[in-house]
Amino acid sequence: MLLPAALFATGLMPLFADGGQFARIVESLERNLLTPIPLCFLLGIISTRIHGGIKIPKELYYSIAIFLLMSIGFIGGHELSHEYQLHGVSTIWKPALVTLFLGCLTPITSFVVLRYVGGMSIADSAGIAAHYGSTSAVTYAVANSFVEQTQHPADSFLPTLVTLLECPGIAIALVLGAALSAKERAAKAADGLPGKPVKKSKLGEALYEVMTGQSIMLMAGLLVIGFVSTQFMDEKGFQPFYEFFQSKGMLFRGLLCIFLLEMGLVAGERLGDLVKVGPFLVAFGILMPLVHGFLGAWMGHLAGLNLGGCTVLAAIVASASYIAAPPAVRLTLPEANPTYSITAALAITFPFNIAFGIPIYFEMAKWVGAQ
Amino acid sequence: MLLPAALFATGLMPLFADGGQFARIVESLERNLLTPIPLCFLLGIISTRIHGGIKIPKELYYSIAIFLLMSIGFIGGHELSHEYQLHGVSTIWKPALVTLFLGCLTPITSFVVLRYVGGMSIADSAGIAAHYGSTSAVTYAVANSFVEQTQHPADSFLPTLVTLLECPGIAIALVLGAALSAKERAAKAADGLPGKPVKKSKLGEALYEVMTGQSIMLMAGLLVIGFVSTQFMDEKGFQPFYEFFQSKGMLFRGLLCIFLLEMGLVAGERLGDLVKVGPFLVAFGILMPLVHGFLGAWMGHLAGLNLGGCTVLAAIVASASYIAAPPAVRLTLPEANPTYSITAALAITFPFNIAFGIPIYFEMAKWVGAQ
Amino acid sequence: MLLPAALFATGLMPLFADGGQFARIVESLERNLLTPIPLCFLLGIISTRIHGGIKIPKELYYSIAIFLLMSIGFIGGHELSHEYQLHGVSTIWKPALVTLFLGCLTPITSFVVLRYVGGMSIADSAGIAAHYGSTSAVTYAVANSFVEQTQHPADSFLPTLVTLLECPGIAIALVLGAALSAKERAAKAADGLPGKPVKKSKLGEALYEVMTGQSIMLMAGLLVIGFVSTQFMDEKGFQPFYEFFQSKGMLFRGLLCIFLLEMGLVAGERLGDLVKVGPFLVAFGILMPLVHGFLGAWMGHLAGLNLGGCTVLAAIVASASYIAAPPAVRLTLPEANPTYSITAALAITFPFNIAFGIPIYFEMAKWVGAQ
Amino acid sequence: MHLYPLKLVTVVGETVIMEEIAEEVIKLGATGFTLSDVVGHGSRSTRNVLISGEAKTRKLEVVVPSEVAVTILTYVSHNYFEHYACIAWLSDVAVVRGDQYVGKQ
Amino acid sequence: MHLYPLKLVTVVGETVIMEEIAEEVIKLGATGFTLSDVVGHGSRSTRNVLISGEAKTRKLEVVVPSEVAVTILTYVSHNYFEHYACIAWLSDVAVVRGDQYVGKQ
Amino acid sequence: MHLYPLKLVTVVGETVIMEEIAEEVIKLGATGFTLSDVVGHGSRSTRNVLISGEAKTRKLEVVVPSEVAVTILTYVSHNYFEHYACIAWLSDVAVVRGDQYVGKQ
Ligand SMILES: Nc1ncnc2c1ncn2[C@@H]1O[C@H](COP(=O)(O)O)[C@@H](O)[C@H]1O
Ligand SMILES: Nc1ncnc2c1ncn2[C@@H]1O[C@H](COP(=O)(O)O)[C@@H](O)[C@H]1O
Ligand SMILES: Nc1ncnc2c1ncn2[C@@H]1O[C@H](COP(=O)(O)O)[C@@H](O)[C@H]1O
Ligand code: NA
Ligand code: NA
Ligand code: NA
Repeated sequence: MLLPAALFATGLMPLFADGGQFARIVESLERNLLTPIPLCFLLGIISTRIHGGIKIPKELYYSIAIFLLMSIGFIGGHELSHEYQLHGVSTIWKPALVTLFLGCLTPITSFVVLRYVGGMSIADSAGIAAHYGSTSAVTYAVANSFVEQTQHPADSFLPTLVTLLECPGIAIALVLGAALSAKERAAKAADGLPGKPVKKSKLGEALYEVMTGQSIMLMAGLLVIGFVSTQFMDEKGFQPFYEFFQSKGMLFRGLLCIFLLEMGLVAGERLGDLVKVGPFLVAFGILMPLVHGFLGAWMGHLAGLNLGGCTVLAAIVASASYIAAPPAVRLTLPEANPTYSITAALAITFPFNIAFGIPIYFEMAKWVGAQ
Repeated sequence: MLLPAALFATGLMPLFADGGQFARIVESLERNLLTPIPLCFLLGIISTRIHGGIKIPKELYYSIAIFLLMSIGFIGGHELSHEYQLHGVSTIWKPALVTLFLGCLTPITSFVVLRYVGGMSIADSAGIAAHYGSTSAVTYAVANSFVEQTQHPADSFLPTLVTLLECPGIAIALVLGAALSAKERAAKAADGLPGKPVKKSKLGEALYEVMTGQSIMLMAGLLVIGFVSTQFMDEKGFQPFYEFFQSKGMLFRGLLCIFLLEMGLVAGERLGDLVKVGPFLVAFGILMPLVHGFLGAWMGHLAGLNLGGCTVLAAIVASASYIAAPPAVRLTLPEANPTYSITAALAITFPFNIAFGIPIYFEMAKWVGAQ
Repeated sequence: MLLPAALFATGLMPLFADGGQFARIVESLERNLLTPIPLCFLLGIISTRIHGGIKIPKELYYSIAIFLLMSIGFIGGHELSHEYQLHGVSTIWKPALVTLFLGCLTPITSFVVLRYVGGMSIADSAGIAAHYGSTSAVTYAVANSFVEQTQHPADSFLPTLVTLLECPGIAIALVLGAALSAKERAAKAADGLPGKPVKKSKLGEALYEVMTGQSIMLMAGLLVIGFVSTQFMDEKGFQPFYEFFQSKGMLFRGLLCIFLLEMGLVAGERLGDLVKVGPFLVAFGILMPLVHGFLGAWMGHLAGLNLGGCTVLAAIVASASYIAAPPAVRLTLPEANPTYSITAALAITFPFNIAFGIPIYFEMAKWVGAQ
Repeated sequence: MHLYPLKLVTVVGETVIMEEIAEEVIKLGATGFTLSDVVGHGSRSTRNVLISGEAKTRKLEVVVPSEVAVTILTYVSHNYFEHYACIAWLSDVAVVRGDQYVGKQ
Repeated sequence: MHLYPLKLVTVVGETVIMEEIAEEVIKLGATGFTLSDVVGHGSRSTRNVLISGEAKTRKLEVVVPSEVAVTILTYVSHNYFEHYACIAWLSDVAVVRGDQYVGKQ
Repeated sequence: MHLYPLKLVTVVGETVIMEEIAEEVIKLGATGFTLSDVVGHGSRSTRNVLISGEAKTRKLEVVVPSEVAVTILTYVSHNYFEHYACIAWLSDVAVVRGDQYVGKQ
């Protein structure tokens, strides 16, 4: 329990360095919380807890997910195209590198904390680390809405960064888990205890599946499509596509409400598992994002991102995947108990980020000097 | 057959009191009928009757239902917030009380007519009464579109009234049915005839399920969300949510077309059951709404609603539920034959209201003096 | 292999008659290809080929199909109503006759080429001919987007023509197939070989099902609804419906992207079957549309269509059905191998039309003199 | 518990034929049936190519007396096995109040 | 292969009662169950009229020891056969590591 | 009616493993299979936590000769029983033109 406290200090300390900070956070929180998106999430949680009747057909949920991913990609490609025409790659390469670096760092910090502070098994540590090393597109969408509402829109190429952040974390955590499990197993076998060999092929397969998974294919694919069609189409022809996918538009915002309602329903069901996962994982699910978020805000600022950009980068670095990571972990590290990772990612970190994290990262970004 | 005639008289008489009334109704009818929403309903009926190939995936139907309920709630909350800022509760409490009163009255009138005029069994009477005591959100939506098209938009807090009207009627009818069945059973048992005891627990469960059902949770939940976010968000941030849910907007109207197409498909299938349910229930399905509608228009006017508001209140009081009521009735009154209630609510009353009822209630509202 | 060559010549020759033609086609291609709709189709193909994770729930695909058909019908009815008010039927009857004529001709040309040039069985020839005699609503939608982007919008009554073109081709091919199969069977039976009799009832049933199928019911039904409500509603009331269904609008264009993504996924799976169907069918799937497209452009011009109209008529005549035709063929000509017809229609002709065909028909239409 | 020995006939095949089979099954003497959407793979699955919002393959389950079971299987195998993707099998079941399902005939 | 002889209980009925039955089945001693959405037709199918996004009919499958199977069927037939559309049957199965499914009781 | 006695193997388990099992089943000698989406509850159902548009649990049915059935069950129980939520059972069926499903091997 020493490290968590240290982590907590690292994460929150800067925020209280000056006096009015806390009041500003509270105000940000209010401005964030009392909007339809987090309120729909809350409604979902309430409905589940009181055994209410709200049910979102899984096809609707899935269809909205597809739309959101396509939209993030398309608008990202469109903005990137403008950025590229104005500045070439000069503004983009540093943030991209920083994002990749954070994508490699966060699964390792997560693993180390889980294994050596929390004393969890190799498989469980690696499994959870895979979730925290990747990112949640919905957290991105909510963070993006937030900064737009505060009149500090993020740099145009943030969707590109989301795409970059999706894979490396999962890959690193899975490889780490597989390698350490194998070592442990070898050690056990030397002690005379039998142990099943890891199927190498499955690891490769799972990594391939992560890299060509729905999220990446849709975001990266539509990014290219948005980029190309911005270059080649005249504005009038482009307009209806832009309106459809537009992340400030009614479809994106409205569908995000319905999506968060469903996420609330699912998270509400998971809340009962909080007892099962124990206090360490609850603390981890709140403090780890604060640390990662701080790193994101700070390094984003170093790489030249604006205030909105730093906030959003912090949010996505702090967020944990609950779409791409679970099946990959389930296939490669079957001994890992999915209840731990899903509960942490979905019932702790996700709601924390939506409700409190994002405004906190916003203040962190201001504090490190982003504008 | 005496009472139906009396009911008929009560319901329609006022309308023919003066001469030009009938012509005005016909004109209203035309203006209502030749618009996409009722025409899509008609297309659905035709498709089913000629065994045409139109099939709406149930997930689409269900998703649209979710959207419509959320939209009614959200826009309702938004309007309520304005109303509240202007007038406090002064304009609202009377209509709310009247709505609750009508919610308690209509299941009883329905039950009495069904049991003592129609001679139906206790279970069947109570089952049907539960449907007619509750309300149909889609009828609300269509009525609302109608009054907006006639340039007489309803008072802003009508969605609140829909929410209030959803539950009490079902609860009263079910309790009535369960109590009377128990009494009858006790009487029979005294006569030496065996009878199964009602499971009390089931009644409680069913009532809880009605009160926390999808319709209520979504409408009431989004009402609160719409109210709160109107208060706390600036207009620009609120705009995309407003556009998405906006009941005059393209999404609401367009999706309502698709929804009514599916309702037409279902109602068309049920038309074949008209023979099974017999002439009494057909008459009931048309006359009862006229009576309830008249009460709605009249008492709405007394409570201070405007012309659009009276029309819409009449329509929702006259409408019968076919979403919340059926499962509740099926669980608590299993002896009730669902063919009766569903056919009456869906194949008689719903189409009647959509096609003829709403314009008639509009004229009724005018006739009682609403403006 | 002689006839295909001849067909090829017939179809393409005109285009190279003058020098700059080829360059213009390339430019048209570029303008067509680098837009979101064909790019999404490409993304779908790529995802399938690399075993990527994109999956569109079939309910979403189906829901979009319903929307597109309703939209084509509704906007068609709306435009037709304006056209009718201005010109009566004077501008429409010739294009309608031409369309019907082409609907009767194309299954026969297809059958003859397949049977006598390709040497395919009667059942297979008739089955494929049924697909090429009918039309693809999505090809219509893409062609329509294309001509609107080139600032040459098609005549307003084109959706009416799509509706007219849907059925006759399937009917003629199925009847042809059934009749010739019966004759062949009779001949074989005379030779002492047994053969099962065709069930006449099934043919009638299948034809009825085609004529009352989803596509026709929705397009024709909404055409009537669009027509009627344009006549009877005031503009303000009509507006939200118009915006919802509007084929230049964001919903239509955006959903078309998602639809084509799914079509790409399906076509990508079918690409593997190209080897199975052999080079003749591949050639047929490209050359037959060119011939039919040329006929469409030319006869459309004779009937008085404008440049956009000729292009779109060419595209729909050239297109092959893959929604209405397959089940009808499967039921009436079970000996026909569906792999042939579906692969040709979906993996050859559809992508060819989307990527290359439409711009080529545009140039053909210019070449025959349409403006 | 009155359990009545009957047969469960299961047919899995292309969607396009399953509704027809379900209707016929009633004519052949079944009192009801249960249909479900499945995803299938078999020797002729390339034939199974409908593109639409519907499942491409469907499963039909019918509880019937032994004679009706044979009639159904004969009907299915005569009419659909040659040209359509489908499989059919039979198993023994003990049905609650099973006499209800002996039906007309 | 350790195969353990157990019973497979299948209940097909109106959606409105199936969740209740599934819960009860666990109380009666089953260790788990499998539910699926189906489309059904039967003698009382006119009773089956819910309109909603859910399937109107559902199938429940439970693997249990013979005694539990009888208890389940008795429960179902006592409570639901009279007023609800449903059918229930029993068949013999051999279950992998089947001793796991004998459960509490 | 030529009815051929074969085995019906049923496996119900987490979606994440079912496609893999279906593919393997073909390698082990089945000529086809039928998959369906179900909702399940079992002793390890907390493991079953994927959130996505897909059903969380799937059912696989395969008609095979007795030896292949045993091979399949052995494969499934060896590879998946320890860490994944799943159940597998076997039953007797009589298959129309069942010799078709004896397949390669
Ligand atoms: N051996 C099998 N076991 C289970 N289902 C099968 C088997 N073979 C075929 N099927 C099912 O029957 C359908 C038609 O099979 P086929 O006629 O072999 O193409 C397939 O789509 C599967 O759903
Ligand atoms: N003979 C049967 N075989 C298979 N399923 C049946 C049969 N009869 C009824 N069912 C199923 O059981 C449900 C209720 O049947 P019933 O109670 O007869 O209306 C139906 O919806 C069917 O899904
Ligand atoms: N006794 C049972 N009867 C029927 N299905 C079961 C049973 N136990 C488990 N299942 C199914 O097998 C899946 C995995 O079960 P388990 O491994 O016990 O968690 C569950 O999700 C159910 O669908
Ligand atoms: Na992360
Ligand atoms: Na009512
Ligand atoms: Na054609």
